[in-house]
Amino acid sequence: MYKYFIKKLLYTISVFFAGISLIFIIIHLYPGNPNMLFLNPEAGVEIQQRITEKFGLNQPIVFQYFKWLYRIIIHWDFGHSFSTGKPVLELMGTSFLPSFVITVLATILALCIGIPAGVLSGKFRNSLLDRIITSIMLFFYSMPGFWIGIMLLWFFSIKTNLLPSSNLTSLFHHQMTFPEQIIDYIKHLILPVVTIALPFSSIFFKHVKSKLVDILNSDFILAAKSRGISENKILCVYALQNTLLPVITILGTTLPVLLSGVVLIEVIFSIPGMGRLMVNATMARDYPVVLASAILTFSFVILGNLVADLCYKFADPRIRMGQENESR
Amino acid sequence: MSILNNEILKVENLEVIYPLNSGGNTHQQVIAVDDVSFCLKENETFGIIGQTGCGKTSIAMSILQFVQPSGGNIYFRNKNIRKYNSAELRVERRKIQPVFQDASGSLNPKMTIRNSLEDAIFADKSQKKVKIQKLLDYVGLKYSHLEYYPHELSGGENQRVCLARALAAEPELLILDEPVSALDISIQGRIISLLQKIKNSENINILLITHNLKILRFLADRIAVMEKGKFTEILTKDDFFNFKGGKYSQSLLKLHGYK
Amino acid sequence: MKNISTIILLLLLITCGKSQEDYIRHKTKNILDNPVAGGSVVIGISTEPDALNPLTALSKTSRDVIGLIFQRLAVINEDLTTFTPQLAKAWTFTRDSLAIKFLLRSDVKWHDNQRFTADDVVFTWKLQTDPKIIWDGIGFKDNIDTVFTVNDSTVIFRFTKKSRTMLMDAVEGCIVPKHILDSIPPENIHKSDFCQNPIGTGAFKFVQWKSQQIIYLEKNQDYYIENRPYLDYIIFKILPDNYSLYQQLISEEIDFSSGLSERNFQQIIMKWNDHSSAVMPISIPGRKYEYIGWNMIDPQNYAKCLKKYGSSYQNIQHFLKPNPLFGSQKVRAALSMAINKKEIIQLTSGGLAEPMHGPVPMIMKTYNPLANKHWDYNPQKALKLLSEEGWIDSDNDGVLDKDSLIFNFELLTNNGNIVREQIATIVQEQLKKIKIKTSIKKVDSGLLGGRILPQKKFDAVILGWNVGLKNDLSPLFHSTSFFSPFHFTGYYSIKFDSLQEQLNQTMDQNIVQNNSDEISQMLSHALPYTWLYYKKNNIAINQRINNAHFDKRGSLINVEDWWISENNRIYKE
Amino acid sequence: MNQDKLKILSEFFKKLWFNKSSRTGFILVLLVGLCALFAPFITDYQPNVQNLNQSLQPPGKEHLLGTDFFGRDLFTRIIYGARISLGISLFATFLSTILGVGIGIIAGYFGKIYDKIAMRIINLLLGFPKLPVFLIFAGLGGTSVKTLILFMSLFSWMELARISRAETMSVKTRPYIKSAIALGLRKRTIFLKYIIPNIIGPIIASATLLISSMILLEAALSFLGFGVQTPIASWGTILYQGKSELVNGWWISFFGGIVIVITVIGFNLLGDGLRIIFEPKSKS
Repeated sequence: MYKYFIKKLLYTISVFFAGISLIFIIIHLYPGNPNMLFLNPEAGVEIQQRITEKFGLNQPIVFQYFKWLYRIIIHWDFGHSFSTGKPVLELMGTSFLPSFVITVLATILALCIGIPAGVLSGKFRNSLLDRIITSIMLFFYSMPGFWIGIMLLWFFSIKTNLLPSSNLTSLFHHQMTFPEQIIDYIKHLILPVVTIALPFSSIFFKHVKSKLVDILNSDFILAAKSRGISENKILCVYALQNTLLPVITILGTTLPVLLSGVVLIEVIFSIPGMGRLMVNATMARDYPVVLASAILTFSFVILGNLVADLCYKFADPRIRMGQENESR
Repeated sequence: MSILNNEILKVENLEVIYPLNSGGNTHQQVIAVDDVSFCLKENETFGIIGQTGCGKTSIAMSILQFVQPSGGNIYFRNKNIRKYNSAELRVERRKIQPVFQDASGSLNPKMTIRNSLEDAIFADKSQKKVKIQKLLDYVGLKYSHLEYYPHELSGGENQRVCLARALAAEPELLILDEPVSALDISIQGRIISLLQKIKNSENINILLITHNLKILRFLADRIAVMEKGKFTEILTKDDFFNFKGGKYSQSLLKLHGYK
Repeated sequence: MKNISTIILLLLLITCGKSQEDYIRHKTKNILDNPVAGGSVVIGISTEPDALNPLTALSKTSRDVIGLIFQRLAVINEDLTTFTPQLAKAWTFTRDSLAIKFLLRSDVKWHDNQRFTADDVVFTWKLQTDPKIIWDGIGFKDNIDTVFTVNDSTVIFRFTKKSRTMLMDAVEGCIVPKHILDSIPPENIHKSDFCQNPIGTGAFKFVQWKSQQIIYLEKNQDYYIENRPYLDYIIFKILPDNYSLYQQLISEEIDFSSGLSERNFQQIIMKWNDHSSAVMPISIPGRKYEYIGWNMIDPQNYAKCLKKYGSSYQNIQHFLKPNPLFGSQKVRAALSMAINKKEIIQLTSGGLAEPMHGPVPMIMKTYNPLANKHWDYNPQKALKLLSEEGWIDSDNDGVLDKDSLIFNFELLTNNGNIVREQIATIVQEQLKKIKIKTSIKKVDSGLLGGRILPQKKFDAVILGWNVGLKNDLSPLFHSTSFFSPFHFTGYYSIKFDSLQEQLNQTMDQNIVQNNSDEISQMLSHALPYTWLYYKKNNIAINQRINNAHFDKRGSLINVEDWWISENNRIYKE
Repeated sequence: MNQDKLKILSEFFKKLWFNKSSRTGFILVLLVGLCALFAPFITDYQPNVQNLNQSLQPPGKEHLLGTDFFGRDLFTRIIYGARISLGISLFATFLSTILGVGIGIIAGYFGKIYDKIAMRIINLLLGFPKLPVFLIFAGLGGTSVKTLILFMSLFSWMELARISRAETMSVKTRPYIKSAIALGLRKRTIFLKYIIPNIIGPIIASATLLISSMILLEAALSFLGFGVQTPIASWGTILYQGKSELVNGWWISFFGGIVIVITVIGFNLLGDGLRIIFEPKSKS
């Protein structure tokens, strides 16, 4: 067990380093130059070259790489953003929270929509209600998430001006009374959270429904029914218990879908989060920020994998250690 | 040397171990075949009998090289089959042909009988046709059966196809793994007589693995009794059916109504 | 300047009479009311500043913000030649005309209450010219020999040679505090805390910069001009999406923006004319123009020559071959005639731009519309010109050809600029009418400026320049900058070189005008670029803000004079 | 034999038609496909010809779904855009199916280290959020349709690999594979004639589902400004252009999105239907 964990950790670390090295090299080998973003003939060519020197881009890549790595490992210094001059760590710190809050809220909302919809649909199978719910969920499942974001934005912000179109708080948020602040937060969060949650809820819906239908048709439920236990009790106690556990596990696998979604939604709603930071940084060739956000994303992915692996192991002792789960 | 030449197949101290799926460092394992040795002589049908799960099939799978034994050696015509390289293996393999219990499962469901048979014959087209015709006649199938898919045939017919396909490779050893157990009693007899025909007419040696005493009585020359991965005894058919074996053999016989 | 400063609202105005009336009402109200202190203004910006340190900042947004926090010795006037005192009270040229003596204000304090002295000016000059700092205005200081103090409030700038721009050179750049930056090694200044928490002498103090969100500035209570500024807070709100910018202007969440897209600006105008919004549209000549640059030399040949003869213009000029398509002036003229600038302007800017015909920007004093050769839209004539050059559609496939060469080229533009993409799409369609095939390619600007343009590996590119106040075309067309990323067309003329050199050195205004006209004539005839249009600066401002003044120098030039009457305040500051 | 295949095919369509949702999916996909195929016969307008004084006309009689910024008929562009979007999605699906099935079969058949490596890569890639990754790699240099397709297929084969691996592992234990191995058939023959025909059903079903996620991916990537170059229309670029005209022309974004939703619904229903047909287990 102990040995397995160490092995897994070593493997993870090596993959991690391979990954970030690859990203570093690809980014730096890519033709072109970030200083050109300040393309301005008045500044002159000399300045362009000196900016290159300032960013350290004139040194050999290997040297740059080890310097970068050294700074991170020894000083925990990810450098300064090319385009805003701010320390990268600070940028990441401030933009992480909004993304995190939105992601968590959207997940909760998606669960709140997806699970009840799935339960209703599964319980009243083939009824009109089931058909309506299924059709709506199919629509959610099949639409581009960012598109519904744009349409919501158009309707609620541009057309009717009911909700703000960007940012997380109003400008004078800090002068508001507490209830006002809460309302302000909610107003700003509604659109992005709903936009992410809708397509996401359909994934939960799908899993819950199919699982529930399976379980309701299974022998032990039939046996319970024949024993005269009430339908609702069967649903709540027997069926749901067995349905919800797998839903928790699919949370992990949908993480990448969620992260991708957050990027676009942050761009659309101008939310100062990781996604927008990343998009801006890539467009501006802000290498330190691109690298740092790549590392963060990469860490998430690897951590997710590791945790999922371990959870899976603890959840199901029949799986032999070291063997990849086959039917996740 | 002469004795050696007489041996088609020689199995020495065969040991097959399967790992068990479980967590932690405790390597639990199942010993399926434990120190089994026997040899199969020219023109002989060797039967292995034992209860389901006693490890009979593991022996067959080791000989067919579908399972890597964890110990021991298998000699086929004096060559250690475990030492073949992959190119040799592909050629030598054809000399040992299996026939499984699940006849319809042994045929590719997406291929017609003709295609299944054609794949088994390494020859050019015109020869193939002749050979297929011959094989069909031999196992007692009609020419029209060729265009059918396995699911359109009965179990007995499928087993005939399987036998035809095995014979198509012109094997020296036929490994029959419960060849009739999945069939209706009425059809079992016909397949058994076909097998007898094969045993008598062709220059083929048979390793018969079964828990069915009836087929053993018709086909086997010598019988190994297997219990929990081990051979308890090897004796001739007559000895076996005359209650000359050990306790386990006798109980087996009694169980199946022999007196 | 502030005392003199007046109540003029310069509005180069837009359309019909209705809005004129509105504009007049606004102005009168301003004269009648007395300015009162208080209130805040929220300014919408679309990009984040790159730094708030005047020594390291490069982007326009940064300069806008920095301009409120920091100050110069003197600021340029609207005529772009004279200056108004700021940190300096007055200045005199020495007798030999080789030095300028500045008399500084003695009542100025830094935002951290330290006194501003002559030492700060000298220190600033030292940092500005320090190669480790990489200040982008270093070119202005080339002719300055030394700067020294006479006493606490007197500084002398000594020059190596006389020139037209001595005063401009001396006052360029904001003054930074010595007492703070003294302790930081120059090479670390771009990383220092000062970039995030600047301390200046300006009318507004820096408070906070929330990344990707807002920048807060507050009123400098100790500002040396009494009663200024009127506003309590200036807040810059970062809104990268154009519709957010527009949306928040309309909903009055932001009061001011100069970064609106042309399309959304149209909406602002419409709403203003309907009286359905309080956002006033103002369109004044801006500092940007758009053009198509043609590659005049053959890219492959250029690469070979560069490899063989090295990057010295004298070595390679005789070996360069003209571009098979755009090497000929007639072809460039034909293409210029096939492009309908008016149509482009109408669609992309709703008519709010000036068609441009020559290299000198409209806002320049030397601008002379008559000097430019106009290639008016005329596709027939364009086709005729092309056929004279041998370009005819011999195989009737709808594309011109000449000696098995097909007139087909790639039109580049940078990624992420919607207007340029639109221009490219329209140009593509217009060129199709004279049987020229184009494909449009969007390229990341780092790649475009870092590799494609300097290596001249392109056919044609749609780009725009920001106009500086110096009016020097050397970086774009002078042979000395032939290998710089800006001089990508491959234009070369000895005559241009000498004209431009003379223009830069002379102090005689007549020669300046003469040479400038001649250059305009030459370039508008040779057409290394097809100039498309000169952009207007589209400003949208909430009418509750009084006394805002905009001109070609920028849109945030007199923020300290802006004020809001009490009943018009929205936020409870 | 031909008759046999015909019989199987008609049987298959009967099943497809019998299921209500897969029938709907089939009709939707067919409809969009036919529109794309016969685009010139459906509309009188040209997709790329500009009509600048018709800029941003709302939906009406003359222009069914309105016009875009350049005065091009939106309906026409959507129909022609279907060719590009469907083309890109189908091609990318094709590539990733080949990649996924290949890797899946190798992993499933050979097992051991092959399987371990394949599963590691699959799990790692499955965990990757596609959009940020695409941003990092493509945002730097702009993209062409080629790199778009390449990226889309390189990051989408995992699901298919997993399915074909699992299916291969279950098929591998079947006696007919053992018989084929015992007959000394070549690996290629075994893969092509014995394994693939027996796992093709679930693969087709999930490839159909993959098409729909490819359409969504193409839209998302084009929405960020990468992908198909102007003036050619794809659904994603229509949305991209629609974003900047949201204030003045909502219909561009709206209809551009609706057609994606319709098509994706079609492929999802069809894919689910196929899955049910090919997987008798989930029939309950």
